[in-house]
Amino acid sequence: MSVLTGKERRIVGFLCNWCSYGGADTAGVGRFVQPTDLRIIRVPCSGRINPLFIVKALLGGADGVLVSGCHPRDCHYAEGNFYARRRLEMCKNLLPLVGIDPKRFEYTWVSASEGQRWQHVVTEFTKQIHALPPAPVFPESPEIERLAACAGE
Amino acid sequence: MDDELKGAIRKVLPDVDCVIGWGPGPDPLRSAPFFMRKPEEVDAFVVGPLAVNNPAVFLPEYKGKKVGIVVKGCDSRSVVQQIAEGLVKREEVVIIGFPCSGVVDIQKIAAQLGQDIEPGMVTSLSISSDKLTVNVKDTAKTMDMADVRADKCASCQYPNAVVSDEFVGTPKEGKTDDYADLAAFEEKSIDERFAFWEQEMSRCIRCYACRNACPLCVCRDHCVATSREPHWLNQADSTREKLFFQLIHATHLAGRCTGCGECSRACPVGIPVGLFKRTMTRAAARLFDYQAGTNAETVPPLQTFATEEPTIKEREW
Amino acid sequence: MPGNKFLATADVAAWLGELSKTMRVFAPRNEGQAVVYREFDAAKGLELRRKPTESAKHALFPRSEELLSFSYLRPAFGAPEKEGETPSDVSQVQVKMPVEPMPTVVFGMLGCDAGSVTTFDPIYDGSKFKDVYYLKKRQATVFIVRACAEVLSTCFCNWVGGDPANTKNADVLATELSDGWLLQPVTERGEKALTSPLLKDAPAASEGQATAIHDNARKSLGDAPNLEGIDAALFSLFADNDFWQRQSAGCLACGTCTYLCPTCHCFSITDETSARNGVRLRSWDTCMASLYTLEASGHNPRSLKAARLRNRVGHKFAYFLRNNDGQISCCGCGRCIKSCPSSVDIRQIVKDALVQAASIAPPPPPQPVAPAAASPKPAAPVKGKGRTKEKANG
Amino acid sequence: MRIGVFICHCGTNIGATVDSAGVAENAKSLPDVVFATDSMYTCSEPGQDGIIRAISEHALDGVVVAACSPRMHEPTFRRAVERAGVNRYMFEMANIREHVSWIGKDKEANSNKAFELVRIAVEKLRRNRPLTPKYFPSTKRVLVIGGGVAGIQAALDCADAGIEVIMVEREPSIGGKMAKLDKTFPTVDCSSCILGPKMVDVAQHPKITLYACSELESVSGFVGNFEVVIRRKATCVDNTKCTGCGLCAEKCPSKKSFDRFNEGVGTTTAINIPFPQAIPKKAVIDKSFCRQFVKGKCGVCAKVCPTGAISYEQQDELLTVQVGAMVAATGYDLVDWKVYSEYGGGRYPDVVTSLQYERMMSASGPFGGHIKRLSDGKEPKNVVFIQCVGSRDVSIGRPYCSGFCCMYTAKQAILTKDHIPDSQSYVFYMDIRSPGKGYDEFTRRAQEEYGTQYIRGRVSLIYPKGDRYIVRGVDTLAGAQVEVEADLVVLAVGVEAAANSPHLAEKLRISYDKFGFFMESHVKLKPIETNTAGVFLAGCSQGPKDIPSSVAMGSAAAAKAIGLLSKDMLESDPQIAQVNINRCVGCGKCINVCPYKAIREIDFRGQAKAEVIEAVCQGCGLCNATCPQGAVQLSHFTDNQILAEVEALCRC
Repeated sequence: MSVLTGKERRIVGFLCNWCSYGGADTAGVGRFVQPTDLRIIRVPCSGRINPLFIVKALLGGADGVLVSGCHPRDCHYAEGNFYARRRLEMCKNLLPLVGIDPKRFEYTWVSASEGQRWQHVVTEFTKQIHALPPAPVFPESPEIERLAACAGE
Repeated sequence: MDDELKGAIRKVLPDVDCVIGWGPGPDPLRSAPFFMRKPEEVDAFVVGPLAVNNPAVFLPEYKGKKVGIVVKGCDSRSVVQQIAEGLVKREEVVIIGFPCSGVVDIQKIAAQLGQDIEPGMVTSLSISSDKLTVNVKDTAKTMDMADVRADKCASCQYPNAVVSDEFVGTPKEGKTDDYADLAAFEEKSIDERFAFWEQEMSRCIRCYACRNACPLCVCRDHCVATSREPHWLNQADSTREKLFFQLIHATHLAGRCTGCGECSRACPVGIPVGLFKRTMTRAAARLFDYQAGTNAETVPPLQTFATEEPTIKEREW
Repeated sequence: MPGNKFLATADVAAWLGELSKTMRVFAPRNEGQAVVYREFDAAKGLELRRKPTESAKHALFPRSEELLSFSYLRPAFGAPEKEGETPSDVSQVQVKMPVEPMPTVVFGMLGCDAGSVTTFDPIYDGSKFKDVYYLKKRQATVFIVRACAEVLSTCFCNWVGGDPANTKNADVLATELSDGWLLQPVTERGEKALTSPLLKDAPAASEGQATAIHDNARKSLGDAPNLEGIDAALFSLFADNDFWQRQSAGCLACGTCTYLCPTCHCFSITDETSARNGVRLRSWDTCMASLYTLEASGHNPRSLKAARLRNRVGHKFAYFLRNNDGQISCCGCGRCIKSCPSSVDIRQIVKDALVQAASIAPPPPPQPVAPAAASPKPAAPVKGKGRTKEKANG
Repeated sequence: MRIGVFICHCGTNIGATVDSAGVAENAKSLPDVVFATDSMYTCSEPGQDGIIRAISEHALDGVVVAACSPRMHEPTFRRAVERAGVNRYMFEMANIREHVSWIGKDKEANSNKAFELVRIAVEKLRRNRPLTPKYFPSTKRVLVIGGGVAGIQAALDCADAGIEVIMVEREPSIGGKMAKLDKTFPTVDCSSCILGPKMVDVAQHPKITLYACSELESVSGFVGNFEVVIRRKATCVDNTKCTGCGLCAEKCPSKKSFDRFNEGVGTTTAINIPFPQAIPKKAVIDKSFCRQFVKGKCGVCAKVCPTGAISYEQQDELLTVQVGAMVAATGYDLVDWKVYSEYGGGRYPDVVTSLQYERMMSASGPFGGHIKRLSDGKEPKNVVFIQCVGSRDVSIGRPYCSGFCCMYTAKQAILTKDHIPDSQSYVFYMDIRSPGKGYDEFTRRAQEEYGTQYIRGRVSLIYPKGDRYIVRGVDTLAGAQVEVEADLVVLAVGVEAAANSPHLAEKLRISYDKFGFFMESHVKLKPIETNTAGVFLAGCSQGPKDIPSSVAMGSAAAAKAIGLLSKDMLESDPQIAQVNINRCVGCGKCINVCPYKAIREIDFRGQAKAEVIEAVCQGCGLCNATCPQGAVQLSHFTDNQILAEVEALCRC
């Protein structure tokens, strides 16, 4: 079992605990309906997000990656998102070189109070990914490929 | 200029552990990194279009000792960046610079030689200002230097050492870098690029010469490429893992790469891995107006930030 | 000689295509600026003139190969645990062996590449240990060796007992003549491989033509230096840090030399897992990497690249040789020199070692080294991470 | 590992749109999972007991609960597993309520997604390590930012509990908005009579140090050990010498200075003591009006000051203090009502704000308690109050209700009648919001006893007619347009976050909402705490509230601070960065980027290595993402853990 074939795309989200994860909670509390594709990985701060996590996901078959942190100047850890902004922007510049559509990766800022904004971001991003073809997957070695095939039995 | 440089090396030699430069290589088309300790060893010093290797890669090994280094403009940028990042101490290195006219790309010589002759069959060569003549058995083949010069030299902004303690010769005019190589690559569609790397990376043997030839790869023996904790890469022979390593390297070099091109040159199977770093270098220049290796006083752009980033156009939702 | 066959240049691809129907056919082709051995694909062409950048060893010793795969079985749920009893361990493992290797032919490998098998056999098919993964491939593989017409400035097979028309370990010797290939079977297996109707009986003169080509190549290699006593010399220099530091000063400690080397045979074993499943991989390792000798404690006996370069040279020209009847485990292909990004030249190191050893003392009488230290341990699949390790106490 | 998985139904909150039992069944296929079940309310006592029982029966050493947000109940479940003898960090949550069941109704997709979230939780948990907190000493001192009634209450409660307090106030005096009020609802108490003594207590309390005319410059450190830099702005008066005699103000020739305390009703002198009960009672020079600064010569105050306290050369002073906790009580400001051109946009002198009206009514105000028009000094007879000016108005980005305007408008109507018995008040209102003890009765009194005319409707235009104003609006109950002739119009101007609140929030590293109000940690259950440990909220800085709520919140913030600092040692969060010294190459990149300076370079057998100062590290993980060789790993969020989560999502 994975994403629902035909219905969903594989979208991985990296959210900082203090703002955006809270924002997603706020959206939930507000019952703001969202597409079901996104799977959220919770990290303490957007500064914790190594751009290589994003690359790893996209090389590994994710159709899209969404990163969200606290608004600039409002980082729980004071400066984490300032660094993140630079790194994520650089990452966005790297992806097209290897043949990954840069539209597959977006980053944004959503505060814990912005449930509606979160709903909007998720909806828009999911729409954007659905408009693209399924992500091409760089060949994995057959041995490793087989591991996945029998996973979850 | 050779003799003047040798003079400068001899002058510096008494104060340093050794002077790193270029010496005779294993075949006529190649020089080798050369470590001079005694004045008589300086006689074999080689400079010119064959002085290809970047000697800065060795500098961090000599931390704590004072060494001399002969640098082309591009090499000097590596040294400057090493100093900026604290990998090398300024006071521990004596920099000897000279105006560089460009170096050869052995793959381009191979291309000029044609299908039937390999560079390894060349028995001798001679170089004039704009020609290079190689002898294979009894025949000689002359090529234009412009056709065999490394790509990086065509867009070299800093032919002279950016920083030097001794400078020999008359500084040369730099060129501009318009990233034409990237523009050419970007003619490919997204799908074509994907297919290109799928093909290219498939022959990678994971020797990590690209990494070890990089003067700014600081991790050396502790690279994540082979570690299990953290476990970024598995050991399977797959294009994905090989490509991912290149993206790791490029990400780690983002805003730090000085464009010496050693990664591409070192690749034994000729994968153009320098493109990854070039992309990051262009991004750093566009976004942060930062050019690594030109000023030892600056902080690499990804190790700092600005509260307002006017050049980062964030998406409006 | 009876059995010699002739393959017209125009028929090479057709013949390889024919072979690929029943076998895996490895042949050299151009990829980018490199020449690599790949499974034959007519569309992607052949490169039978330029010397391959890499060796053909992956036909027997893949860069990464599956030793076995395993799954942790799902525990039984619902069965109430008996009171006061610790639940039983649920980890039952199912192990699967990889599929058997296909019959293989390597076409157009260089003589030096075939020579490499001389190094592999004692390790993986030794008297003490038999490595099934290697043996199955070895037995299923036919080597069609291509004689060199030209030699490169980095070639030195004649230093180490090799030859441009080497037939050692070869099943067939192939020599390119003006209009086609002379295929001379060396073994019975080779003879059996040459049955296609595309192969004609070779004209009588062809053998002579081939010999002339071989002789010409031999001549261009020039004279080989006398390497007598190189093992003793290297042992005597084992502790000469200054010597090794000078030799390794330009070394980048990458794995180019060892991975392109036809005779390097070291590996590392890792388990790659996902959820309940895993695969045990054996992948190439290089003694030029620090990780090669990193111990669990964090101590590394070869933390410096000087010690690692010493090991590479020492293994090829001293340690292996002492255990294998004087066989040098270098085949002289020169790839480590040709492709070294830093122009390290193993020939020069060997020559320097002889000179340096002679200058410090008369060479000590050859004596067997401590067996434990000098015996290369052929590795069988072991639990966890393992690799062959050769050490020497100088 | 032996992992147990518990899938919560949360009644129907999850159960209605997620097949919890099915997810539990599927979870049995996940690696290391030896037990999986679903439960109705996992956080309830029986739910927690179920976990504890399963831990012992199935010898679990790790637990995954799929339920609500970990921001809600992670601490609850951590305590539960700890009670069963499992380290509290061997626990993971999958958020299948806020992130799944509440945001969509497709049960198939939801159940599938819930299972995937459980899968990544299991993969992460498999790589968790037991962690143990460390302990560190704290500074037993509280910083209270803002000297309004909420801050005063917080300061006094802390000080009474024996904890030192430093109070920082931006204005020359504490007292905040309450000090400006004439009377308070619903008792019509004199505001300064009830606040004054508290202000004096602050001044006199031996545990309280007050810095007026001061602002927070910067904050560093962390809970228990903040280092705060306070900027004491130059007042040009040496407070150690000033006795508050007021002679300077008497003689000051610059008499047309803007009177901040009186909201611009009347004028004051360039050097002044803002009001008679000011604390501290010290003179302050307003440089924008003082002739010494404006014209470069005067010096009258310096000449007349009997103690020589005047110092024109005085410079701002930076003061560094150590505190263990902070209370943000920065209050509110009024919305800029001048955006409403229909109310004259500030052109009509007799259209005033409610706060100006308080000063106009106040006995200590510029008119000595006699209400008169600013235009001609006449006593107004018809007074029109307009409510919701800048409240509940989406068009100006202020959609919220300011909460207390209905009440003070009623109060002001009553007071108007008290002051001018023959006056008539009119109130244009949208809804009357008066939930509070005695509040609704109070608004009724205004109407029934004091004859205030309440007109339900909005005002569309105010325009002058002669020396009066016509207020045109609609009476929605009568369904008719109305026009009222008014001598004075009082606008019940809504509340917004105090100026520069976002800026302060950034310094405090707390969140704020889009209106600038500080964000509490949880709307319901943690209204005092912020997401930054050791920083608490009081009063209107968190949102509009009336005096009793502000006072209660001040006490609550004090209780939180006292509770925190009552422990001799504070527990540190063990989810911090760790350096693998074998892998560290000493490149120093982590040291460069750490926002807390929590990493230092050490010499380890002759090699440079990084070392995390455990008590300082806050666990953001920036170093981890920076270290190229991954030698620094953030415990509980290691590279391998996040990679495993990514792989679980991509590979399966």
